[in-house]
Amino acid sequence: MTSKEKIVKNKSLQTNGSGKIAKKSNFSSSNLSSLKKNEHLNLFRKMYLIRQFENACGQNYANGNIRGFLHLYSGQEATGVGAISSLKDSDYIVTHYRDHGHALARGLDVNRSMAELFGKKTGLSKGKGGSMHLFDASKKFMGGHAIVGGQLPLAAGLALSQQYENKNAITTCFFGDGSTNQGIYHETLNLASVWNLPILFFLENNKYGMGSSIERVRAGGLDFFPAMDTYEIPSMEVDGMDVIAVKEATKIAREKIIQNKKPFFIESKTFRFVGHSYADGQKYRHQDEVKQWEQKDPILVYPKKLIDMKISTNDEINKIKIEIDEIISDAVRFANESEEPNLDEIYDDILAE
Amino acid sequence: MTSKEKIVKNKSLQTNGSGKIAKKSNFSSSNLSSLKKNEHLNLFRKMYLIRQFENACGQNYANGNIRGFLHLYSGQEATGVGAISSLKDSDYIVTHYRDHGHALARGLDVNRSMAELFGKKTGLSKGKGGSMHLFDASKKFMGGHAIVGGQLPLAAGLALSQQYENKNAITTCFFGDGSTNQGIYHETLNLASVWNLPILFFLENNKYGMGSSIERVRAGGLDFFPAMDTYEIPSMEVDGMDVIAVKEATKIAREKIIQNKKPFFIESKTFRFVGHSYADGQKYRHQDEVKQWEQKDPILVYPKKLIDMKISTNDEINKIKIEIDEIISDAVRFANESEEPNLDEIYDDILAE
Amino acid sequence: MPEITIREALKTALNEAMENDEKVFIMGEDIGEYGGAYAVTDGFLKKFGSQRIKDTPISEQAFVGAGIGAAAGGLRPVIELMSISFSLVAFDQIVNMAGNLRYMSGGQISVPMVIRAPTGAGVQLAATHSQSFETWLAEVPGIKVVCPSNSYDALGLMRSAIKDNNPVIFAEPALLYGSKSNVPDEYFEVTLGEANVSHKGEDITIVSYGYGSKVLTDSVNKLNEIGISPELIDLRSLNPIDYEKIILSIQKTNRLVLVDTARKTGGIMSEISANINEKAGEWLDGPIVRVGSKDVPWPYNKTLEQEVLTDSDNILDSIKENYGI
Amino acid sequence: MPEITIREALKTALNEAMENDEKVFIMGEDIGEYGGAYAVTDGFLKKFGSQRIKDTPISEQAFVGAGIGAAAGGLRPVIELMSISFSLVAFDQIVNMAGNLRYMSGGQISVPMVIRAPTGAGVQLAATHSQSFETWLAEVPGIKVVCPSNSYDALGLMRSAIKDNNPVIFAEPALLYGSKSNVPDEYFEVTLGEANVSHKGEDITIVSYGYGSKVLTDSVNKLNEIGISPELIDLRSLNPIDYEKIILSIQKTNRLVLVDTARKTGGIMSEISANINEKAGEWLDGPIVRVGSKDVPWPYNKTLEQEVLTDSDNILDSIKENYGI
Ligand SMILES: Cc1ncc(C[n+]2csc(CCOP(=O)(O)OP(=O)(O)O)c2C)c(N)n1
Ligand SMILES: Cc1ncc(C[n+]2csc(CCOP(=O)(O)OP(=O)(O)O)c2C)c(N)n1
Ligand SMILES: [Mg+2]
Ligand SMILES: [Mg+2]
Repeated sequence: MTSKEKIVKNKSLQTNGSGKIAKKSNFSSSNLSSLKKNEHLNLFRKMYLIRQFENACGQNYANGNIRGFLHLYSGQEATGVGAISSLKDSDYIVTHYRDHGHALARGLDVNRSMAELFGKKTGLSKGKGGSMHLFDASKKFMGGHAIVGGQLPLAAGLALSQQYENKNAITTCFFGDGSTNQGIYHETLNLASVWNLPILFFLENNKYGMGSSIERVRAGGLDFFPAMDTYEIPSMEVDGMDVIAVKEATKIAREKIIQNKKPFFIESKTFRFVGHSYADGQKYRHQDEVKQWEQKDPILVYPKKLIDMKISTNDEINKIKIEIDEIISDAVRFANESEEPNLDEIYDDILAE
Repeated sequence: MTSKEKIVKNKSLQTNGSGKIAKKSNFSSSNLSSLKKNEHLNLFRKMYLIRQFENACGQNYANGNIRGFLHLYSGQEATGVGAISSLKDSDYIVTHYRDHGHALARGLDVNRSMAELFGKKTGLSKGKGGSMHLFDASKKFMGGHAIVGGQLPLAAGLALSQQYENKNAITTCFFGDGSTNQGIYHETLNLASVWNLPILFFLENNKYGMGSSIERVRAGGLDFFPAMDTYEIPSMEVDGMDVIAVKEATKIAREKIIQNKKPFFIESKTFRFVGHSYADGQKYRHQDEVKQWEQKDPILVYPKKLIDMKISTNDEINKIKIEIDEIISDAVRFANESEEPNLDEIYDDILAE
Repeated sequence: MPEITIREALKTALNEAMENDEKVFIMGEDIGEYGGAYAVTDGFLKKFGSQRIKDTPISEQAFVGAGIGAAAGGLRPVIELMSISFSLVAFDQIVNMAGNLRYMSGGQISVPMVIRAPTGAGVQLAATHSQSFETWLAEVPGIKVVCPSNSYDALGLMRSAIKDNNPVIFAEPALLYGSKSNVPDEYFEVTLGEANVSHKGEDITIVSYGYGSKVLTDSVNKLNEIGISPELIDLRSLNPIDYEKIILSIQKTNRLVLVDTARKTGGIMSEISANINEKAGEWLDGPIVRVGSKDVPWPYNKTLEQEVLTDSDNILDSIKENYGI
Repeated sequence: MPEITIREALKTALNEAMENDEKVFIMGEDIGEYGGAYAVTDGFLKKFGSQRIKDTPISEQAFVGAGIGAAAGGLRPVIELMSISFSLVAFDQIVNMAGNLRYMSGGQISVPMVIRAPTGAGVQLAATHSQSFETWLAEVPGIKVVCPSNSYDALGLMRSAIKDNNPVIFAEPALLYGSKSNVPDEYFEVTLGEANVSHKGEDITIVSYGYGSKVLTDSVNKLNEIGISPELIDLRSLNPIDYEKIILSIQKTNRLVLVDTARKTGGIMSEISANINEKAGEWLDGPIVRVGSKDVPWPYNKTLEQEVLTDSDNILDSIKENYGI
């Protein structure tokens, strides 16, 4: 296929209903009716699970049970949960250090996730990885990576293995706006496009890379998806605070990837309500901005909508909350009570047989 | 300045006469009249100097006087000569390993350039750099760099020093199409744009990075300049086989950089008539393609035009050729007769005082 | 000046250089509005403005390379990396460009540039964030590398590093930013390449640097208790290495222990061991003993990490074992 | 099989692996249509097709990283870098990702990947293209590193490297691609981590690898002439290092010379020197002598480059000087 043809195909995407730039109204929680009640409640359950998990992390960081760097996902739940709910078990997921949300959305064991943060033997990575390195290969969840942008070619390689073996599956790679300033981002986009890899590039644009607003460190404005034309990768923008919108966008993206046998790019506009890491004093931004985004808090907005639209009830929502709170306190207890790794484990897991 | 404003300024460039995408007809050797005869002859002199220098290099590589990697510039002379003729002495120039053309166009000593390739003490870099590392800091010619893409941030830093000290000068960085696949290219474009550096990114698109046609290794088609929108860097395309066109485009670019205090990007469509390096068998391309481009050989086309348009005469052209041939054989003799460096020079030039 | 932290010492040196030399500027990720990941440049943006305190995108290749270019153009950039572990993404620029530029140009170009970066393990950042790549960079001929263990050295070395006309890697032990020690009021510099005999002794020479020197200080008492009087040498500079001071000391003690909190294998101490054996092996009454962190990636778990990290017990045990004490 | 070049040996191993295991594929710059910068994969594209012989853009970070991902996904990539000097632009992926992935995931992920790259100086490519970064990579706990000096080892090591379930750096001495030696017809492998006593002798143990081993072979006669019978050990593997074979040999010869054609400072030989001194110093009758290339960037000029590069005279002089012969 020549590159001209490729461009044409991209263009056609704009007109064939799915939209190159998805209008937010296309996928929004106003069309809640597309899902069954049970699905709705599951989405809420996951988002609330993540929020409470993060709250528990914060507490346990403050009291010293969790150490190292701790990057909370609070505020971005609709993105991770919406996206991952549209992926299949056969799909790989790769993400960066802000990984708790993706891990839980994927259904990684809550106890073992918390235990990993506590550095325990029962942790997903046996206590060796910590918060930034959650892995569960059995669920095709391939980390948790702490070097900004470093996870991108890993994901491309996983997608390559799927393509090579004709698997009917894709790899989704989550990354932040800040990582687009790493050269490896561009190298990977180009490689994935030239090789037509089945990969979904999933940008969580939360407007800040640590203390740096994208307005200060990026040429090209506040939107990233338009630049995908350069790489002949079809792209979409989505309201990352709207779990249904993200879910639907991801569903379409996945279909396109499988059908057109080429990468896709989603930019989710979202926001972290908390500091970059636990230590961050957030001097670089006004609390007003945070407050404004908190209006869109999916943990509040989504259940309210479900109740307003009579899809669910206050009681049902509360029941879920109680369940989850239980799960989280169990996880903290599990992590607390789990054994420390043995000292000689430092020599394990370096080389494979 | 917000990024919105930046975009607007770029856009305005499209309409203010200079053209974001320069029509080739705007700058072409059909408007030869813009230059004095003397200027024309100097352009030819430089191009012919480079061609004959390269021919001599080829011979001396074959007979073992020159070793290591030898990358000839033959075919691209109109680009290097045209561009550098529009730069000022106060401007920095940075380039890659295919650097003989730029060095000679800048007026680096022919004898010392050849001596460097011979590895002699009298060489520009005392024989330590060789073909890929020509330097003359006194002429602000800052190399000759052999890691693909590695020279780009060096150039950005030189431009930063000019900006920092309010010099009324720019840095021009030459690079090849292949280097655009290095992440550092994208990092540098973004940095230069965000910091409004006075840098001219000068792409010599000769369609191949070693044996790889850009069609095979690059997403986004055959043109690179359109992607500059992404970086809010105004850009132009120019016929790189037309020395006048390149000269004029560069002149405008330089003015824009000084005036608008921001980077500029020129893509010159050109071609190397020879292999990537001396050893290259060129299995990856048809000789037809080479033949076609040879029709545009500036060493033939340009003087013919000068003669046709009665700007110069056959005799004048031939006189220049004889002069240059003399200069080249002198240079080879100089290089041949120059001393080898002393063995203890290996310990010099590692650290500054 | 009374006791100050290493953070304050660095800040003092940077502030001074910024005030005294207009060619000095600082760049790095989040050094301005955020105030620096380890708060070394906190307040600088306000004082010196955004032309001289340059927040960069997360583009280590580009801004390290731009630092090299700015230095080649006559400025004196001080670059902050958030971690020396991130130097890897810019390794080509540091090693190939900064390290070779002068040589390749036959001495035409100088690169007066400082790259500052926190280094080392101990704060549970796991495998990718706890490394000590200054030991690799110290092997590059065209680059100088220093690493302070106390506030005096931090201040004195930084003053010299900024004035030096070469690329200098300034590795700052992440565990020591808050560590306090005395610094005189009078101006002083610490010459790059000069080690410091930080504690006089008779029986055994122990060499270290950075966080290792700190661990050593804690070992002195323990060694005294078992009747050993150690002489401590703080390298301060990993390239060049002050072999003279080491040899002078072992001519007295006839025993040499090399301590590193970076991994044992491949560290700078292997180089010193090999060299001393060649140059001055005849002065030694026993084997040169290296003590270093264990040869594994850094684990997150605290107990495991501490098990990997060199501590004063490791040093003591090694000395006992090797010298039969 | 008769005498074949190292190039042919590598080609044989790669061809075999491609034929026998569908999970093996090769990628790199200009390995397909161009046939490989050193022609190792010449003809492969035609035979195996573009799905398994993947020409890459000049994006070392991305395609090395993609190799890691493909390996994590169950394939067995063989990646060619045009020069080990270019590994620097992908150093983060190699060191931090390939080296730490298994550990950080608590053993969940394997990375069965080979990175092949020409290494070393001697062909006048100057400072940035003549380096030997395998010596750094050999210090990373999660990565194996090998380097053959002859066709037998090239073939046997490559067979093992491709079958190994870990990242293996396969450093190929650029000067030796055309060097010929005998290879048996029967199938064999060379186990990663096993050194080879390539020449039996009595008086002195000389350890080297890669191009250094080649230089050593030339030294044997010269040493014999002055009445010294050297035992030569070819490391073949830089990580892990076969200390057992070295110690066994010095128990006989009581003398150890370590030869590297990479720079002397910071090379793998410093590590071996330090280790042998610690582990087996009591067997030695004299200092361990390192002979390595001079500690300067690589110059272009041939005479200068040869002056920097270790040769058999350097080895002889060092032995004479240190052992008073
Ligand atoms: C190569 C590299 N440089 C710097 C860092 C330090 N760092 C960690 S996260 C981060 C910000 C990344 O921001 P973004 O990609 O937007 O993700 P977010 O944290 O917003 O989710 C930085 C600078 C790093 N880990 N790796
Ligand atoms: C990082 C790196 N990778 C690979 C190479 C090997 N190499 C040297 S030149 C070249 C092709 C570059 O092509 P291009 O940028 O188009 O420049 P041209 O040779 O066409 O002038 C390659 C792959 C290198 N020098 N550095
Ligand atoms: Mg962000
Ligand atoms: Mg090209």
